Amino acid sequence: MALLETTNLGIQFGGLRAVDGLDLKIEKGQLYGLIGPNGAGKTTVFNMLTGVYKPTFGNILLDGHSIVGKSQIDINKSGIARTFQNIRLFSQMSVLDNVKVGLHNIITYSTFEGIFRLPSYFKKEKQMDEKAMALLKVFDLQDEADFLASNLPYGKQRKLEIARALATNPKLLLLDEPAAGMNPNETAELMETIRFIREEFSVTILLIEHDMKLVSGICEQLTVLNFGKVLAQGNTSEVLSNSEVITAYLGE
Amino acid sequence: MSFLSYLVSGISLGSIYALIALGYTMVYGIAKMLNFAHGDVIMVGAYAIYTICITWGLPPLVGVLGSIVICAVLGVVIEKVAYKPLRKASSLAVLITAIGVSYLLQNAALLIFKSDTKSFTSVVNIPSLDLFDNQLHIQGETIATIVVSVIIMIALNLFINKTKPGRAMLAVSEDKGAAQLMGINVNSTISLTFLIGSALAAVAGALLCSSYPALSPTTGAMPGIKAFTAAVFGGIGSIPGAMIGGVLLGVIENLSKGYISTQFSDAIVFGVLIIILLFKPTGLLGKKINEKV
Amino acid sequence: MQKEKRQLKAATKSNIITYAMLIAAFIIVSIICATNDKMYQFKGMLVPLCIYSIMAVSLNLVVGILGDLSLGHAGFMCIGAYVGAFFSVLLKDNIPLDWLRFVISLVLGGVTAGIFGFLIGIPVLRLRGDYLAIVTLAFGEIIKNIVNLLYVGVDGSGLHVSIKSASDLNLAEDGTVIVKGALGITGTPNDSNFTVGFVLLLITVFVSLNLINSRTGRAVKSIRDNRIAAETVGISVTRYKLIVFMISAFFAGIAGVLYSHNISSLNTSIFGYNTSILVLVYVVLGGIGSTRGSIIAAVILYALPEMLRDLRDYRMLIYAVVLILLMIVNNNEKFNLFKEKISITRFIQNRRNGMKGAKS
Amino acid sequence: MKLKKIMASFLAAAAAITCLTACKTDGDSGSGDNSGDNSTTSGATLRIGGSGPLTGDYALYGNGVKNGAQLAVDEINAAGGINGVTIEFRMEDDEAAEEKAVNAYNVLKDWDMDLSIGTVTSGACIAFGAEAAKDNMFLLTPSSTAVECIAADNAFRVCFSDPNQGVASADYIADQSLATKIAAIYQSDNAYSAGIFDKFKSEAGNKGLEIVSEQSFTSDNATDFSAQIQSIKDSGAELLFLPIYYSEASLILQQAKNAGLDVKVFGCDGLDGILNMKNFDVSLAEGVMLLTPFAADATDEATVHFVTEYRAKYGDETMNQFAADAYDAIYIIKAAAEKAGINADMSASDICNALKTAMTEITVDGVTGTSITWAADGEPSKEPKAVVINDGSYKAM
Repeated sequence: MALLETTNLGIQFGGLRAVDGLDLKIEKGQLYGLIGPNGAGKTTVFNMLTGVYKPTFGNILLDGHSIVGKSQIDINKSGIARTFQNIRLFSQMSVLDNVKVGLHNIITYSTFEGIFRLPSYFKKEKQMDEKAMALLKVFDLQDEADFLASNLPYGKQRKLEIARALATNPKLLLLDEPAAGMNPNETAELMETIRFIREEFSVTILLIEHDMKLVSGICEQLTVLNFGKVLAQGNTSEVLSNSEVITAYLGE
Repeated sequence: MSFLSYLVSGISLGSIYALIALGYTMVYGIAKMLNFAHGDVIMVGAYAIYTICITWGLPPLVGVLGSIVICAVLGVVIEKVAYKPLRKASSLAVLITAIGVSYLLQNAALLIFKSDTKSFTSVVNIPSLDLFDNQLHIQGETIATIVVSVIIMIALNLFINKTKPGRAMLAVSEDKGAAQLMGINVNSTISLTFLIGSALAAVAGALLCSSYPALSPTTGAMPGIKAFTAAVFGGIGSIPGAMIGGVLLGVIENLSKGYISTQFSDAIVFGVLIIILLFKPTGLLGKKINEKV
Repeated sequence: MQKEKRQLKAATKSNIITYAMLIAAFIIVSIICATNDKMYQFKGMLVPLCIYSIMAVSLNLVVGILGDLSLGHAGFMCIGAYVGAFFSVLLKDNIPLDWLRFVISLVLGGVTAGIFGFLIGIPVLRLRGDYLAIVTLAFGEIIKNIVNLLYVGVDGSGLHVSIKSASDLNLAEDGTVIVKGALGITGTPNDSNFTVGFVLLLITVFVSLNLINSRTGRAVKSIRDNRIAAETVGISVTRYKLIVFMISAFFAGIAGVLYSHNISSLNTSIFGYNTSILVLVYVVLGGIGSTRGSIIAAVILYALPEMLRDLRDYRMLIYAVVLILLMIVNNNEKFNLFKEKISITRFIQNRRNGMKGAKS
Repeated sequence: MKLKKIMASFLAAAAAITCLTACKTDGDSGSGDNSGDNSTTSGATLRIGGSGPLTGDYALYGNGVKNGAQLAVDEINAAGGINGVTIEFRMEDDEAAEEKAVNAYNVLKDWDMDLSIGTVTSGACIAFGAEAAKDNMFLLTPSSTAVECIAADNAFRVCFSDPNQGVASADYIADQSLATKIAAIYQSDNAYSAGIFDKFKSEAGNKGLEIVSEQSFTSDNATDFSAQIQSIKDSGAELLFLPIYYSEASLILQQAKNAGLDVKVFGCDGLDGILNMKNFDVSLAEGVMLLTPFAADATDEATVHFVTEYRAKYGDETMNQFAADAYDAIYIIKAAAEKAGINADMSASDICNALKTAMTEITVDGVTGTSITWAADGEPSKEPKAVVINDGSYKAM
């Protein structure tokens, strides 16, 4: 069974069908790319998958269970985490705390235990710190743990967002343009990291990206969207050599 | 006939709220701040007219014009001295400063004009209307208030949409940074906003005290809060919204006093406000904030 | 791992400074009180200072930590004050132990205010920014309006409630009116004193700081910083907003009980939006989000007009000017750089770093 | 980062406070009073303290009391003081708030107050009075009308109480057959106004008066009365009872005239001052009846003297019943102190005990009444005066 399967997924804003009849099938462990020109509806797909928007029609199955109509919180709990195109960090909190917020539903104790500092508080906080630091280390952020998130340089902010998403222990990680604004060296490094986290956290990854080098370098499968519709779908190399894709997307 | 009478006085009171709310909403739209001192500028305007017309005995028109000039200058000075240094600070910091300015104006007025309530002479010289066999009585002040409010609203709308400085205001309210890049002088646009807003406060002060002729240093405080409520009610930042919000607030207030209870009128008015905001969380004409994800 | 410890330490260190500051203040004040016969003004201000500090610390939870602007905090104080005073006056003769009656009053006042915080929190959840501010203001005014018209009396047959007038209560001959409309409640036993106020302030600070530095506090702060991101990492905005509104209202209620047991005459005039704004001023001036700052600002700004009494007619004028100047200076970049230079913490840190350097 | 910022900013603030405290200490070591003209050393003077709203909404009343009392103090000192002792008067601002009144009380105690004239407004006076009762500090409030203000045995007042005014008004209206259908507008969030109205209502029932319309307003909603007036117009009332303060009354009269509401108007002492309102169109108040102990254009010697002196010194703004009550309060204290043989060396508590007895033994002729006597419960006994406004001045009825 595929980890994520959407059938005839679509959404309508007023008269505009932003996404129309999307069929996606992502197997467990895959690195899947979603590409397409600006305004093709890629981020809207993410928003439907994470419950920000409710699809107008179609279905989304995660591990065989429909998640349509569930709240963002429940969807996150059932295993989908994401990053944002325009970075959304908790800017006035420390880097470490950003990741600890991600651990919110993984390591829990009640408000009461927190206020009255019962033993469980110290135990759980310690666990959280350890786990969060381990995650930060993966992204080489351990030295900035007590910086304010807003004080991090841009590239590191992107990494922190991924770390925070991973902290929620997702089965499926959605990355929205993770390489945006990075220089070639950073992008190369990011590719390594993405591969690494897939292995390390055995997580399936769906990413939106414009950087074709990154897409062709790490994605195994691709779906190309154009004006909300699927233009091509399949193996990365096949899709990228598809003439329609090249005309519509690469603009030759 | 009682109903009409409640309605008319509600509209009259509401028009004054609307005039004050226009000033609130303009400043909010452009400077993104709640100018809590706006109500007290009204009080200053009213004292200016009082001094010019009653103490010095000059004609009402001179008083109103003088008051407009004084308030406009005061508004610009307040902006330059108290708010401009805080342009980059959090909106709460500016709010607190505005409250400080409000205290300052009230207490300065207390020192200058003393604490006694002064009776105001109406600056409006329009005969009152008697309709339906004298069943319905409409004061000249009421007519003047409604007419002036409508004229000002239309003029303001034209000014903002049709003139260059007006469009500069729009641009600044949309995006300060972009406006600056387009060669708009943001500082002078904000100053202009305060100038117009405070001039409107002077007009509101003249009409408020003509309709309700009692003047003391705290005269502006409560209408200020009510107008703030009205501005939010109509959708803060929206000029027609301020107008509609103000008039509706006045009408609801008077109808609830007339038909439900005078004792609970505050609770009723605020209750209605809460209910409406629950259904329209950004006010009647406020822009729906769609956060782009 | 080392970094992680340091991070933990930074929060703990800040908390320790706060507690140390409070306790030092308490000791100094106690010594002053014990050694001076007079200084009535100073002594009289101590309980109000605790009350407004509690108000500021609790409002800071909503404004600073949750990031919502509330202009109705005095409404919760009003509820606490009335519930607490009503209970105390009602059972003045039935509960012989003063402290026990006061503790029950505190709990009742706080809990009732907390429940109202919850109720008001529900609709408010849909609103943001200035719209939320105006709704909290409206709630505060509604509470004030209704309490103002409330008459409650007691006689042999039980409690009588009216919202019209004392004569509508239809009390028996032996009945007494406890809540008297606009006149409010008079004759509340004087159970508040500085020690009680201080202990309550300490509890408020304890709960507030522990809340901020816990899983719940992080969730709340994440909502403040980015609501959408918070939801996608599985944080329930509703739940945490309500928790904060409730806890904040609870302590405002406690402050109210303290207030009504400090002064023999209780009516609604103090609980208007002016007081809500006053407390907001404390929070903002203390540095939004800073518990310690809220307390210091509350103390300074409450004491300021009292200290200025000798200036007579000019005191409120000067207070206003000081307020404006403080806001402007506090937000001035050059001044902030200067403050950074003269800051004690920095001085200590530099010295410590210097010592570390010497050792290695 | 943030922490440091806050710390440092408060260092600066703390420095400011230290400086202020220092100023305060200086002030204390001096006479502490800037307004009193007689700053002799504390042992040889009798210090009278009071508090009231000198700023804010009710500043008018506080300033009236302050000036009225100061006028009497200056006169008494010029004439040789009380029992040869100079008196000093100090008025503190309480913004009509309970808490501030207690602060004011403590400030006055630090100033070595020997006795007090309490506070101007009721709520504040109850709070102030409770503190005074604890210290057994004598209190004679000029203008706090709530019953509870003088509940303790150390407290007396110059003015009538709320119930007294409510009952007296209803009795007067019924006895003079002024009207049978009554409408009222009162201020529901004001203890004075709501208190009078409550008693008026029950007494009106006893006297066979019918209250056909019962309207109210709050301080937050005190500009537009058209709805109330319209309701009253519809109710067919013959008389409008206004147990409120005059600034709202002036608005109500104006709006009633605009709405064509033609009824008799009856008010209490709160209406006094309406004729002194700067620029007020006195024709609006034509025919208004009020129960007030003080009428500024009364022709008796005491009133003429008070009005002339007050006007010369403080102008007309605050010349109202509050000023007159305060002026009387000081003279009443003088009379009681002379009766009790008070001197400046006595402790505040001794003074209080002596005055408590003396108060019940004296009879005072003042601006606000003649042959005023006091019972031990602190209530004054004097004739209520009803006046009617005629051609812009009071005429006795």
